[in-house]
Amino acid sequence: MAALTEEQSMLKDQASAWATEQAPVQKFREMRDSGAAEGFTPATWESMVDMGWTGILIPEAYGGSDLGYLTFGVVLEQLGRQLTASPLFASALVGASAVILGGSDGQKQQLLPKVVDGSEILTLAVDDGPRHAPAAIAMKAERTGDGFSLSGTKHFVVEGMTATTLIVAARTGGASGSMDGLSLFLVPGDAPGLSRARLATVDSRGYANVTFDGVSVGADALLGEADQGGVLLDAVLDRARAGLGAEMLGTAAQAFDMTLEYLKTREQFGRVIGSFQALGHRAAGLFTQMELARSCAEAALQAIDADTDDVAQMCSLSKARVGDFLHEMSNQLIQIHGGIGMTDEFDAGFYLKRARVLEALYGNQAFHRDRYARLLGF
Amino acid sequence: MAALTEEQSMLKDQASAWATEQAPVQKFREMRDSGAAEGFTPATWESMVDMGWTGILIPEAYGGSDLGYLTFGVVLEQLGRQLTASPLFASALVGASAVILGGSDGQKQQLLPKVVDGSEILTLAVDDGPRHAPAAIAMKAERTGDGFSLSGTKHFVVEGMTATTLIVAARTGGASGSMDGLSLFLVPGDAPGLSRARLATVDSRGYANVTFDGVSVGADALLGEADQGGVLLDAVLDRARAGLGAEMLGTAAQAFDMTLEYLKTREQFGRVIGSFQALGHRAAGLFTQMELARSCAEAALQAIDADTDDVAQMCSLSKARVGDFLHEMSNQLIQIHGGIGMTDEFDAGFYLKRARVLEALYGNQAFHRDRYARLLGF
Amino acid sequence: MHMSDDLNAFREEARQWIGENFPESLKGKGIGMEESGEDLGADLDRWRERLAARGWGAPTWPVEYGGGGLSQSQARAINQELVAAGAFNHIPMITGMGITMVGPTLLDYGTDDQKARHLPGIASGEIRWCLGLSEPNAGSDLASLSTKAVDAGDHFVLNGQKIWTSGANISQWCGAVVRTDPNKPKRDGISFVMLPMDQEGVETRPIRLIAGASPFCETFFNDAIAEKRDLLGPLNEGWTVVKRLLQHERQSQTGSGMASSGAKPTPIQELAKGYVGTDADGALADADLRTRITRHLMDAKAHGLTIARITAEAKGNVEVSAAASILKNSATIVAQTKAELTLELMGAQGLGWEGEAFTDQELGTVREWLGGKAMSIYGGSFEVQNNIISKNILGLPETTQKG
Amino acid sequence: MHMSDDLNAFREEARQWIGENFPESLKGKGIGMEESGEDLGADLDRWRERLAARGWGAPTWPVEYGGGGLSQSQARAINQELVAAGAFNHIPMITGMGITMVGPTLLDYGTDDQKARHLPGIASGEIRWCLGLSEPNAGSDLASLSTKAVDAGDHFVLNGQKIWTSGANISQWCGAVVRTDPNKPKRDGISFVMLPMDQEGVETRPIRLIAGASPFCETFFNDAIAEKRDLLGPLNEGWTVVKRLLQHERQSQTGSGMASSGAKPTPIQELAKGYVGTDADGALADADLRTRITRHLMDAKAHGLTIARITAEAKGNVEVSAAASILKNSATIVAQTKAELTLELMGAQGLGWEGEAFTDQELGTVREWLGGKAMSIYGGSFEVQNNIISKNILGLPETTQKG
Repeated sequence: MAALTEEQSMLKDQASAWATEQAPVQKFREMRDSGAAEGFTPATWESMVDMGWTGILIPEAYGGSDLGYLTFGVVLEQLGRQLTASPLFASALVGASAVILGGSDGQKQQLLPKVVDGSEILTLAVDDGPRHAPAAIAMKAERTGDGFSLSGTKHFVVEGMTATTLIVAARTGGASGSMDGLSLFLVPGDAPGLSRARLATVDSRGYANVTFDGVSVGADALLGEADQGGVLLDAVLDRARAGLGAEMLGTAAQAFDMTLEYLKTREQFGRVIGSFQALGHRAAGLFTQMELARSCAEAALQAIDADTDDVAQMCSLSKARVGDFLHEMSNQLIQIHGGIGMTDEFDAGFYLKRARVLEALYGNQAFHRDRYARLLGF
Repeated sequence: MAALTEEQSMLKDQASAWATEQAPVQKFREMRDSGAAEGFTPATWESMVDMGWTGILIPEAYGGSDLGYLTFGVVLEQLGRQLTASPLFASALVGASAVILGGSDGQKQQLLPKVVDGSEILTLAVDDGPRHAPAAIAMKAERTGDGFSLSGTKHFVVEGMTATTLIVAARTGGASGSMDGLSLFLVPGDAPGLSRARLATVDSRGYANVTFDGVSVGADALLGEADQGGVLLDAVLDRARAGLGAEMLGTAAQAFDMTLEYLKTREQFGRVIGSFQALGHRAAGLFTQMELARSCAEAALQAIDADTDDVAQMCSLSKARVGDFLHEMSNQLIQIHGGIGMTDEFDAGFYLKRARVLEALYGNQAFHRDRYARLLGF
Repeated sequence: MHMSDDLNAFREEARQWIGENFPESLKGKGIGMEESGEDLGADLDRWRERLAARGWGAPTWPVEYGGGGLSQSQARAINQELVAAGAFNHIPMITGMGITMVGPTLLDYGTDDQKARHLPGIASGEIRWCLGLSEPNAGSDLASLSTKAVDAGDHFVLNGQKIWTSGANISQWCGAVVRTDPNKPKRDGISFVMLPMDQEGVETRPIRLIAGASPFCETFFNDAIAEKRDLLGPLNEGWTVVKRLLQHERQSQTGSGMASSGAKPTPIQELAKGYVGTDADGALADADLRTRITRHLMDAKAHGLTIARITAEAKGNVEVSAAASILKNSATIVAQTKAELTLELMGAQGLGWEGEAFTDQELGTVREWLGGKAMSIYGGSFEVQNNIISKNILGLPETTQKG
Repeated sequence: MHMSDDLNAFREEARQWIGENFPESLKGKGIGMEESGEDLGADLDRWRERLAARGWGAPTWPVEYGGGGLSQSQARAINQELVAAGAFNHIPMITGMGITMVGPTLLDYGTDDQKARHLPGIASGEIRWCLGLSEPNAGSDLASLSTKAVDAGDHFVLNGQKIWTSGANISQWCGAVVRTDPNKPKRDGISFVMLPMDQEGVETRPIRLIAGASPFCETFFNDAIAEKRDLLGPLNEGWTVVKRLLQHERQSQTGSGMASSGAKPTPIQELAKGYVGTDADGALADADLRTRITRHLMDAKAHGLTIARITAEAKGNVEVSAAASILKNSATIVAQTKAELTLELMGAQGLGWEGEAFTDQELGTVREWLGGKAMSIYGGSFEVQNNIISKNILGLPETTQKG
């Protein structure tokens, strides 16, 4: 870990202890087996709210603790280790970031305290299709007399089944292919014309395709300025990606720890398998990758907190680099565990399945390599 | 090896014995140390001519044995093993292919017997710049009253210092970026206005940048039809690439054999180093790659011989896939030999240096991956 | 030339027979089609009977045991013609390990009595076999198994647990490797016995895998009985039989196997164009993905060419080849990479588990991706194959044993 | 906060001093500039003297031994200010192994007498040191060395051969690991001695490498003499000294070292644009290469961030860190990949050995590419570092020893 403040260290210990004891992967298994459409356990989510994690990013004026993104990342990493499912990421990081960065004081006043107390679950509805491509958004928000009318379908909306307010990216100008002409709208989850179709995904969490069939919103639903939403969307997405980087790191680190433990205990041919050099070197290589990935994950969060001018680069670096490590680590988790790793009874499959979803969310490794190169001007 | 004919097997044994005894890597070292500008040992080249290898592709009517590309590849593989340097590839494969595929009977009659007897050394002069990009050729051949006038510089011409006739690709129409509008010309090495600048390369062979300063040639210098040279050029290049695939395979296979031998004899920590599982598995992986690469190399040569409709695909497959293996194998040759591999006294460096030149010639792996994808329509 | 003419004639004959006998309703289908909801059972069974009658369920086996008595080249020709006609030979699939592993090993080591009793039922597709090899504490290290078989006169009494017995719950017979002399070192004292599954002492429990329901089972022997006449190979020399079985297994996993499905999958590059789109030049819009798909297609092509080359070099006789370990690892990489790339190109549509929001192809991709992770584990893991290549092909010292 | 204010004040002071003392003629130059043909010798020497007088050749060493008596943070601040000013500290380079390895190990294990006699000459950049560690038959397995040192009263007599003694032909002193008790097992019976190179019993022979002339030598000891007062650490316990030396070596190869050059290289993506060109969107025309350059740049950035993170976590105290093996391997991959990519993007221009047809940058790229292959071999090979990570960091069993 980065050199943490005392507060961050305490929160890390708290999150680690809580996740391990109160929301371990076994809880996730039970939730999955129950087939819960929301994709998380309500009691788990309530505990998080009680611990104040929903307010980590939110200014004190709106009831939060304003501790910043690195602190949020410290918590997400621990949750990632146990695959703890909740709307914390979608609502208190992604949604809250959008409101904090783009909202009017009225919008903040209206939403942020409710994010903190858990009575609002925010989420971002961004992509028109199955692949992440914000510039490709074609969904229109037509101007009406007193506001806008939204029509189209947003794909793979995180916590799409439970969100109470959706932050929807739609086009008020410009053409598909450009980040210009986009606007963000706050749309209540119960708005007439809005419908949700649950996606039963490989990671058993709560996603939906959300269809807007002429959903009317007032002018006050606009988050930030009309046509200028592209910059805001980019900033929100980068915060989301940095958060995912932290969660992915936790998930991969746990996979590494499980694998290392297995290497030390499983015997074959009369020796623990970790004494086979090919496996020992593979573990050494994975550990090296983990150390490098951790640096990227933390640097992205720190860049946001310090508001440096390379936030976009660092967030793409984190998403791509941690994503690569998680990809490889989740495969090795299965491979090194052998047959037992293939069984549903063992937890390895959960990590593998979650890994691919995390990789794809808000841009996979290829997306972020391309973006990183563009940001560097080549 | 593919299931060879008896003739091919004999030629393979002959080439292997000759290269190992008469033209081993030690001969190449002596040539390098002498700083010979031509980049090969004349006596070595004469032996090859005497053995008839210059005629392998050439129809019997012009004094050759017309044995085909797989047979030529069998020889090139053995030469690649010993890094035997000669104009065999440039003249008797690349140049001869151009004349056989595109030449009039007169041109064949004039050149091919001399290719066989070694009195002509042909070569192809294709690229205007340091990176292989035939479609990007901009060099002009202006029509004059009775022929053409060529101006421009061709880069990295193989055997450019010794070639007696150059087959030059130049633009008689179309625009840079297209294979349309290209023409091929037979230009005598001593044509007024033609000058050669020797390139002292890392592999110590004979390359030159060749400059054409208003070089005049007659209409009979045109190889094939004017403006239609792109198709011919592509076909010639593919034959060159398939030949390089065979040579690269030999070079890499020798590097593998040297490495395997070292793994079996070098001791560290009281054991032969091949007993360390990490190295044993690396060798297993390299061997697997070698088997796959061999299949590609041979399939490309066979496709040319059988004149199938996937010659272009197979040649790009060979160049890319064998290139990847050679790249990795040449690095592992050094790495596994450790310090001794870094010394000039040991031969490993020659293989590494030659590897990168072979990889770059007539399109590196990236070029051929891109081409393969285009050929498959995506 | 002569050989080849004969083969062409045979090929023509095969094409004609397939055209006349393969039920139109099954065209382009394959194994797994039971799930499609269509009831093709009667046609499937009719096709099985015709294949069996012709001896083409196991074309290279002797005619007297229900095979076709054909050469490897002829068997390949049949396969190619099946594929070309959108047809398939499903007998290898429905007999479990019967055609691919048990039969060839019986042909190598079985007594005449054993061959006569067991082979015809396999060749006709009527008797399904499973294999009891792995045990919970003996994964890659098969020789450390602990299931015991005690001599009880004309039969053995088996006690112990097997795992990864594929299809144990639907098989009629099982080939099991057991310890018959606990006092001998690991690889000695092992025997190979065959026993019917329908008896009191055998219990099976299906294993749920990460891809969902699976054919694999845990199999428990509680005083299970194997007749002595069903001991394959000499007593306490079962390791030889097991090694041969594993060679046949590797061979069956090299990607050079029989045509088990008539379905033609969409090439991955076409799938990618559909999901990802193309740029003005017709190149895949995601250049990073395009390069990786190209590398994969080159790997796949190289793999196919290698099978063809090794077959040509061996002049058709590649039943048990030293190259099997290479091909098994190569086949694994090709298949696993293809699954990962397909998942990636589908984006969110490649992350579905079930439900209407995803197409059958999308859901199938996910299950195949997950199930395919086993390819580098079973039948000798990727690492075990590398050990074999390193030791048996390259002649490097053993690295798994101590010292 | 307080610390940081102090550091900022120090940084300001350093910036000013560099501005006043660094010769303008050397700006943007670095080690290797001797080859550029300019004669900068006098200015170089003046700059060395000024650095030495200030104690900044070895900023963290005690003042009494010619160092600056500064903290690691201050030393890093100096480095950063040197880089910012296009300046450099060349004393570590011109003392061979003096600053990076011999000095720190002397500080750890030397007697007061040894420190007083040896350290000041290193800190001032006047005495160059080489190290005699490797032997022809003991590469990664250093402990199997066979150079002997026999007790002869007040001195030892050395016989044997060392290899890879960098700069042996131009060094004044050598630190050598030798066998002082041949009857003890490998790692026991080894001692570390220091000896002057200018004596009859020492002969050096430069080694030509694949990249051409090199600083490395073979060094032969024929009755060479080392004084007993120059035995570093206890007799027969030299292995401890060697281990520490190797730790310092790894540390010096992590990419977190001192500013040895003021030259700022062109970023690889800019170089690539120049050679390869761009498409209409400004993206590199070779998409395949572009992806690989991007991966490399991400690796390089991740490596740099890791050095910064580990430094921050250790609160400045990272002189000998457990992470050194990780960073050494990571630095190696970054540097070797960069060289391969640069070669590739240059096309034929990246294949030159010498001559007018190639620019200095092109020829330099080739030599660096070749020379850089040693990074994964020396100072503990890539494989040895993985052994260390596996055993010392991850706690997995030893894999290099038998059994």
